[in-house]
Amino acid sequence: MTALWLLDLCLVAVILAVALSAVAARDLFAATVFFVAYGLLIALAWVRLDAVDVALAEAAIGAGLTGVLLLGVTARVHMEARTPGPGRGMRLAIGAGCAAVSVALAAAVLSLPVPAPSLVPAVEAAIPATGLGNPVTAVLLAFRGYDTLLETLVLLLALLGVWSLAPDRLWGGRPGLRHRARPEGTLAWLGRLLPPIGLLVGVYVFWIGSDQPGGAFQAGTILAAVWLLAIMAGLSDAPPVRSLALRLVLVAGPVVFLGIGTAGLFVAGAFLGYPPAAAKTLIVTVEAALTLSIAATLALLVAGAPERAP
Amino acid sequence: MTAALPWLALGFPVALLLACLARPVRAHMLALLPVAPLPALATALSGPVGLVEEGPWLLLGMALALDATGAVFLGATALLWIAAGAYAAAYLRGKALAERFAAFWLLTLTGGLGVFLAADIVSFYLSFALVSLTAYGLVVHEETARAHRAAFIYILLALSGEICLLLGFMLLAAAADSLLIAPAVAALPDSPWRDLTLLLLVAGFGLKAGLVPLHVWLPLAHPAAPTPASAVLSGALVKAGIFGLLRFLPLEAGMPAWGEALALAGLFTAFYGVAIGVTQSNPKTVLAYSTVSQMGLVTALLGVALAEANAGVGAAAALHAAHHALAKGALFLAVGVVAATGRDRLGWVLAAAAVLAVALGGLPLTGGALAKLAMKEPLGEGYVGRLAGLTSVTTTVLMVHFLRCLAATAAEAPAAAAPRGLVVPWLVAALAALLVPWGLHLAGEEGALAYALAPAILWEQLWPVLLGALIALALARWVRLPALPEGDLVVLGEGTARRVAPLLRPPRIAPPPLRPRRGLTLALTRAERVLREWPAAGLSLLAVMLLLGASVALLP
Amino acid sequence: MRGALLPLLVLATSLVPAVVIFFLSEHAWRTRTAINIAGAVGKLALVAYMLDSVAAGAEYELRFPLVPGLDFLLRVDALALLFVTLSAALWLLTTIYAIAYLGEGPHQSRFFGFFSLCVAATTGIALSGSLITFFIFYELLTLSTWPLVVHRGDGESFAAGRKYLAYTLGGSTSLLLGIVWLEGLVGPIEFTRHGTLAGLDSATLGICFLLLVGGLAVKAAIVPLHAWLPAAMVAPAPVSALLHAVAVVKAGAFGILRVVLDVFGIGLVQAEGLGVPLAAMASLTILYGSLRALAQDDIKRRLAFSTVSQVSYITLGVALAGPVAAVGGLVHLVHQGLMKITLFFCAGALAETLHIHKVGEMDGAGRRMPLTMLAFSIAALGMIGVPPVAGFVSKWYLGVGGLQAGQVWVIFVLAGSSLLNAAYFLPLVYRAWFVPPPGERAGGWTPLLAREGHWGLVLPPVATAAVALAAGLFAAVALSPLGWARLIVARDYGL
Amino acid sequence: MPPVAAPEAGFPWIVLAILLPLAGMVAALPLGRHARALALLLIPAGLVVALLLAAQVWREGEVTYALGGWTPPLGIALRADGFSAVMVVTTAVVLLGVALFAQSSFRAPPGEETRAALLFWALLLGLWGALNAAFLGNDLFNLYVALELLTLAAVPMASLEARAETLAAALRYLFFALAGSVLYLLGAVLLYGAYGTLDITLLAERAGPEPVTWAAAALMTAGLLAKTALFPLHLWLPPAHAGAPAAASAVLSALVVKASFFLVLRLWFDALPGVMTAAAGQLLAALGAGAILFGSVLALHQVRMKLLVAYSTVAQLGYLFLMVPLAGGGGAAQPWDAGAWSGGVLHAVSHAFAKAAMFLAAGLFLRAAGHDRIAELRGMGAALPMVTLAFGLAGLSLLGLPPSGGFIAKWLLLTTAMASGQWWWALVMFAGGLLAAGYVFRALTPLLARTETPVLPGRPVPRHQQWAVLGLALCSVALGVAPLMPFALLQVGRPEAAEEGIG
Amino acid sequence: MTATLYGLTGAALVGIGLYGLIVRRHALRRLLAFNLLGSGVFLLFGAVAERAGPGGDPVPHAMIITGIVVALAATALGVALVLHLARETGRAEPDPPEG
Repeated sequence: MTALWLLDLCLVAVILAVALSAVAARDLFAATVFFVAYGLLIALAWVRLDAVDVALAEAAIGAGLTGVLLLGVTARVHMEARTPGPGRGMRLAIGAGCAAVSVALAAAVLSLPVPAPSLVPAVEAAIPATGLGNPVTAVLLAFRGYDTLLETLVLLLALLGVWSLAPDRLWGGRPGLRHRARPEGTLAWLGRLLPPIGLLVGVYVFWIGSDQPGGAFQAGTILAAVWLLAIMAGLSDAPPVRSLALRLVLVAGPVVFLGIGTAGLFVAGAFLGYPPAAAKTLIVTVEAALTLSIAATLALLVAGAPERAP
Repeated sequence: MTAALPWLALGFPVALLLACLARPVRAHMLALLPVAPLPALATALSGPVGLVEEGPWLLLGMALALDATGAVFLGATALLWIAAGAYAAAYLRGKALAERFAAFWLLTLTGGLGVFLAADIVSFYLSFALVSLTAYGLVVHEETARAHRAAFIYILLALSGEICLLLGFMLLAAAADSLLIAPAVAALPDSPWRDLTLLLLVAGFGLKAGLVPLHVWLPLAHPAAPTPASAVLSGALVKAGIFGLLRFLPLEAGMPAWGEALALAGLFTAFYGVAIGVTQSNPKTVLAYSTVSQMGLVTALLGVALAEANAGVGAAAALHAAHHALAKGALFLAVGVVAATGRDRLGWVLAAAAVLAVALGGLPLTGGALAKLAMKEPLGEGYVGRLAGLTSVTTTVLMVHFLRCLAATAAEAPAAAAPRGLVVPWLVAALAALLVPWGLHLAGEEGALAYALAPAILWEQLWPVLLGALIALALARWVRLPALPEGDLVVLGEGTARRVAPLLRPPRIAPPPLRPRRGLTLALTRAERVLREWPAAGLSLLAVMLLLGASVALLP
Repeated sequence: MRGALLPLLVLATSLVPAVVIFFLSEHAWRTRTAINIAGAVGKLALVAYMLDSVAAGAEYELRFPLVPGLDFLLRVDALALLFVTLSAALWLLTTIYAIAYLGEGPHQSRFFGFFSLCVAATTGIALSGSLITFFIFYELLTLSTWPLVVHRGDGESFAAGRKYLAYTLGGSTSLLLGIVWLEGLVGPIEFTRHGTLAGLDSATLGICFLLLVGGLAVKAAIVPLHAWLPAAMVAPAPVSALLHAVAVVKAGAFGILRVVLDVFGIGLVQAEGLGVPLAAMASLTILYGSLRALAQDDIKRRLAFSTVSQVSYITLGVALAGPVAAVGGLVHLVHQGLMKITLFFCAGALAETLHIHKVGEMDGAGRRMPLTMLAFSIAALGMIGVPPVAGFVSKWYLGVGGLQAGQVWVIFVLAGSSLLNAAYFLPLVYRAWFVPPPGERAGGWTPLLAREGHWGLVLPPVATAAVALAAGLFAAVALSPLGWARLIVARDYGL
Repeated sequence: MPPVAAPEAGFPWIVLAILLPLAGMVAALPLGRHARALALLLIPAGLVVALLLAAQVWREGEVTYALGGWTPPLGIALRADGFSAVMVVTTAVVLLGVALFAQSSFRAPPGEETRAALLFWALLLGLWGALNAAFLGNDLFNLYVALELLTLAAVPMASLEARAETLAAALRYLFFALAGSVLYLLGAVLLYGAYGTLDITLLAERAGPEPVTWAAAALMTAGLLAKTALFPLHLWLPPAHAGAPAAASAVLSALVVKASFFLVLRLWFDALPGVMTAAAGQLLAALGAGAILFGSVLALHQVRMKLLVAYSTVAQLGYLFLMVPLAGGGGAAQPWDAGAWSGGVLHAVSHAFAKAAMFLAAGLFLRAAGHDRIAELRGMGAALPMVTLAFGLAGLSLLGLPPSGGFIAKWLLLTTAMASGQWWWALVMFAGGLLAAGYVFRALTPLLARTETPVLPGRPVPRHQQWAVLGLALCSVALGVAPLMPFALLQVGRPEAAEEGIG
Repeated sequence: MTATLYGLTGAALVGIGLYGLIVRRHALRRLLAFNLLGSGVFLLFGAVAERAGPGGDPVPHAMIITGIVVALAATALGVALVLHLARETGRAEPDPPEG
């Protein structure tokens, strides 16, 4: 207990220190590195909070993809802001304000009621109807499936937003710069080695997701990372944006989700409802489609707007 | 039939005027002038008709009436209008803007007649205003600088008079709650605004009648107008003022203080007019001052009547008015005749004029004498009466002066003869001036003729005339009178106005220079620049958040 | 049903043409004219029909709720009809005039569209049965007039337009504040229910009265809120006619009438002593406007300041809070309209035909355009208060009414104003008739119609002048403006 | 608790209202160059669905729908009361106008797919779905997702032209919106921690005044205010709205900011009615007052028409927040609540129409003249009379002058301000109206100016665009003529005590 | 206990993230700070979930995953915008240069 408590305390201290460093670092690159480190530390914290699903997601998305995204871009922009930041007085005032917010939040946290209200019993009561073993997946795809549906659409919209920055003449082209890694370089090597492993891991994470920690998002992220790696290694090229196949992959998840959800209207009497008998099958189907789409979407999000003619 | 006559009298000139909208009629417009007053004359001759209320839908409910006094005024002025109209037709034939003159003539005529017929306040005011304002067109007609000046002074005073009257009438009507003249005047002594009403009315009418110091327009306007217009201005128009006083002063109730004051003002005017008149050289101007003087006399008469509550004064005033209208009108016409007559034929013209002129002073056997006779009793034996008697002397002085001035204006060409169109109307008017008073006098009580012809009376009338003539000759011989400007006091007024006018003009204020950005705007624009700063916006966000938290948590 | 339909129909006779005209092509001259005239004639016919029955005591009402507590209410009572009749008749003439005046100018559809809209708003103002309905149309009027004021589209017009808006919207704000305040206290205010305000304390009543009348006073051009009016005279002559005679200033004055007579009621106004200050303001305006007019050299500016002065007679009449004075105020609503529109018509005709804009250029105008100047002279004399033109009747009732209300000073205001009116109008008349035109030293009396402009510029002023004359001459007739005003006051006072 | 709820009565129009646009967005991507046709097909259909939903609410009262049959607190419910129905219909109508307007500007050449043509329609559909999701959601976390959906659709729209200044504006917009969403989420988290649910209906029963709720309310409100661009958090709005293409500006200014406003009201009146205090209401109103005065004065001094219109949005948003204390936010129910509520909502609706029309009109002027510098638009009124008329009519509504929806709205707010004794807000509204007059007429003045030579549009302006603008402006005016229906509809789902009206 | 600790950490992270978001000029630094802020919120949510007992409440966990994905989507858009802004202006600052 005490050891764990001390461990928690240390973890928290490090997290805060790294977070502060990420904000305070002089240099954008350093800040980004701090941030990636921070993401990994936070993933640890999630494990400590009994949220392995979240830990996976955080590691894959929060630290991994976000880190790649930020690191990738640091090379292409000026590192430093050219205009000076706010003056000392202003910074002080802002700091005080932020501190006040934190303090107020802390007070609120401390005043949370005991015993804490929870939906655990409700989830336990309802989960049999879904046939799933992982309550998080049940929440994501059944109880709050609507959230997840909107979330996939958020991803899709973000992708559209990224694409919207393409120059008109390059519309339909391939995103990002062409990566040419030396065929015998480390990256190429990794690029050849990792994808099969990643693919396996991804499918595994997806497959166990219905009963164990894991699921569509985590799996999708891993698959996206694999693809990105392959692209970076020059093993494959990013597909052109106008490709119909790509677009069909991108919308497959939402389409299947929407389709099954709409079918629920007639079969289960409610939109996004599942008939208990077929619940698990349907959910896995949805998840599969989602995994595919999420992987493609995330990868393309990282790849950026079309920059090369098709 | 008789009830319709007053309407006809007023409607006929208006109808003629409207007919002039048609081009063929307009071509003969001047010829209409002597015709237009004929129904009025007929109305006067058919005698008093009492109240005629046949126009309830006109104005605020129009009513006409004709009493004995009114009939005399109406008849005499109608005669004058006819004569002057005929004269004007000849005088203006072929001249520029004759049609305009005729139009104004007809309007003035309508108003001039309406005054004597109106039985309700509004109609009276309408008539009075009509006569006052349209006479402007007659005065200004020549469009010379002098005419413009005279007309300006005229309209200025006429309008002031109108305003006074309007206010007076409003006060009268508001106090009496009746628009008919008779009940309204009867209620005047009990009005809460009695003195104010009287002041306004006397000022308004006095102005028209030429009461000093409101007389200044007369000596300017009469000479400036074309001769026939001068005749009706002096003969008919000023009578409207007198008639107004007669109608609107509460003679039955009597008001001693007001009466005294009025009488004094009248007497002063009577002498003042003469005093200024003898300094003038234009015969028309002299005549105008004579009119001022004569109207002063009648005003004095009314003043006495008011003081003594003598409602019967109407007949005497009417007689005087009838005579004066015709005689003065004829004299003005004579000026035109003389101007067209050469030395050769001047004699008889001057003789006729002399008779008319001295008649004003009360030459026995003339209408003037009869008028004086009629006024003698109402004027009474007091100082007013005695002073009024003296006016015979002064009037004669003035009239002799007039004749001298007149003689000097004869035409250059010795053989020039006035056209018949001028001479005949003049003679008609002159004749009427002699005969009408006799007719009126004789229509009065029994023994009037004998009384008028009594030697004592005749002497009493003659000596002032002789005295006056002697004085006039003496003055002409030995005294060199200063030449006062026409309109005497008006010169002072004009001088003052010239000096004051620039002060009244509002000063030009330069618009304030536009400031590019005002204080608040500037401040807000600056604030916006600050708020647009990212850190400032972030700080605002924090502040809003904390404030909201505080307001939810800490405040009710 | 028919009763409810009539007010709507009256409104529609100008609203529908307005909307249709907006969408007409610039070149559809005939259609536009036909629609305009048809609307105006139709409105007159409806009004004539209603005159008779309203005189007999009928009232028409149309009501539908906008939101709870906010009814849209149109009602035809005698006072409404007075104003509607005036605007309907003058609309017809102004339309004829405007068609002739604008000729081939640009933006005609826009112009006539807003023109009709303006009249529709005025009709609505007249027919409003409640304060809020009144406000709706009052604002519609403000807005539909603005494009007309700036019609010429030059800098001066826009400056005038800006001023116009600044003033009128300020006024509206005050008005709305007053309405909101009062209705917040007593609920919706309709013009028929007297005595709803009886329970309020003096201070509230005073402030609300100030807000309402202050707001309305802007349009009624009461000093010191009048400055927009002289500025707005840059607009084309038909617009000036509309502003000064038919719609805008009238709307303000009419609003004051409604507020005094039907919202507060004469009794309350008297009891709270609200009338005398208002009368004093009106009197100040009357004199101030006249004085300013005297100093103007531009004819239209002079006329504009004259309006400032004259419209306040209406206010003065109701402010005196006596039956006779109220008749005077009411009847002046019509009389001033007739006379002032004549003057503006004539001024416009002079400017169009002879290019006369300044007083000094008027010399001999009467000889060149006798009919126009005859109309002008009649109207000017009427303004001065010379009988038998209508203006006299108004002044008479105001004076006598003031006296009967115990306010003797009123007659001196009237006297001063009349003198000043004469001082600034007569020089125009004088120059027109008695000074030879430049270059025509020995000019004769030219034949009638010889050099008049387009008949469309001559007929309207002659007609309005004739009506103004007739309104005075036949004032005692039951259906004359005076007769109608008496009827209104008799009903209002329960006499 | 049964895991699966009984089927709802009535057809789920509420689901369809969200589903239709979102499905359209998904379909737009593979459809490519046919996205425009799809959108033009879906938007009228969506309007019909919105109207049917409104009719359902009107007939049956509040509509709730448990998605997937999972009832709250475990599941997510949709809820449509009168307010949301009105907003959904408004959204559909505005979008219809915008779509008609944009159908020629965002049109790919035949047989080809272009960036703007595809993305505009896809984003528009996504934005529409997000709006409906925000208006119909009843779960605070779900609303967070809906808000993010909205943000991610709106930001690319604002930068669709991808010029430097629009990129910067979009980025600022993105940051501010994201910060707002996160703060909102933080509040929701606290509420979940305290009450174990995020369902608005359940929260209303459970939440009471205590520290957690206070913090949550402050965080969520502040976050939403940042997204609504209420003064002084408006920095992102003018450049973002003014820089977008006309059709996008119209949607952003008319609708997007209304969504977060809508959620503020949901939060204060529906989720946490017992938590809000009178002081907080006054604070919100004070910020609104600041927005009115500040935004109006700044609008008055803009040189470019689109910026003027954008600052006008800043100002007009202020009115919406004046309704909070007037409609009884933070106090016991009062008889005038209904009036203020209706007034505020009506203002939101009529502003939506008016502002859409104004932005579209400004866009047409920009297109015709090649720039939108107000002073140099002289004579444009003659060239584009219908657009000028539309601009004027929309301005009418902004001024709050009759006859317009803006007037009725202002009237209701004013009367309630007076009736509730909060006259100071009335004064602010009056001042705002006058200032609005100032900027509206400042924009109109050069348009109506007469030029020596007639001005011809630099590029022809299609007739249908002009009609679309005029149609939207007329909607805003028409609300002033017949607002009774929305008024009654608005009361569906409101407390009974407020039904009395303002008498 | 653990839950509270991480909850407080979340609160602190929120403060740090907010500060970075407001004070930093560089767009990427702001994006970074935004992610810190977001993860602080998620951490707080996780703490709330943990308070429900051992294993935690799965509903918040699901929501957090959703939140993380949404944050990534937003970050991706932000990065793309920054990139293009930098390409257009050579600067990665969204604020007007003169401030």
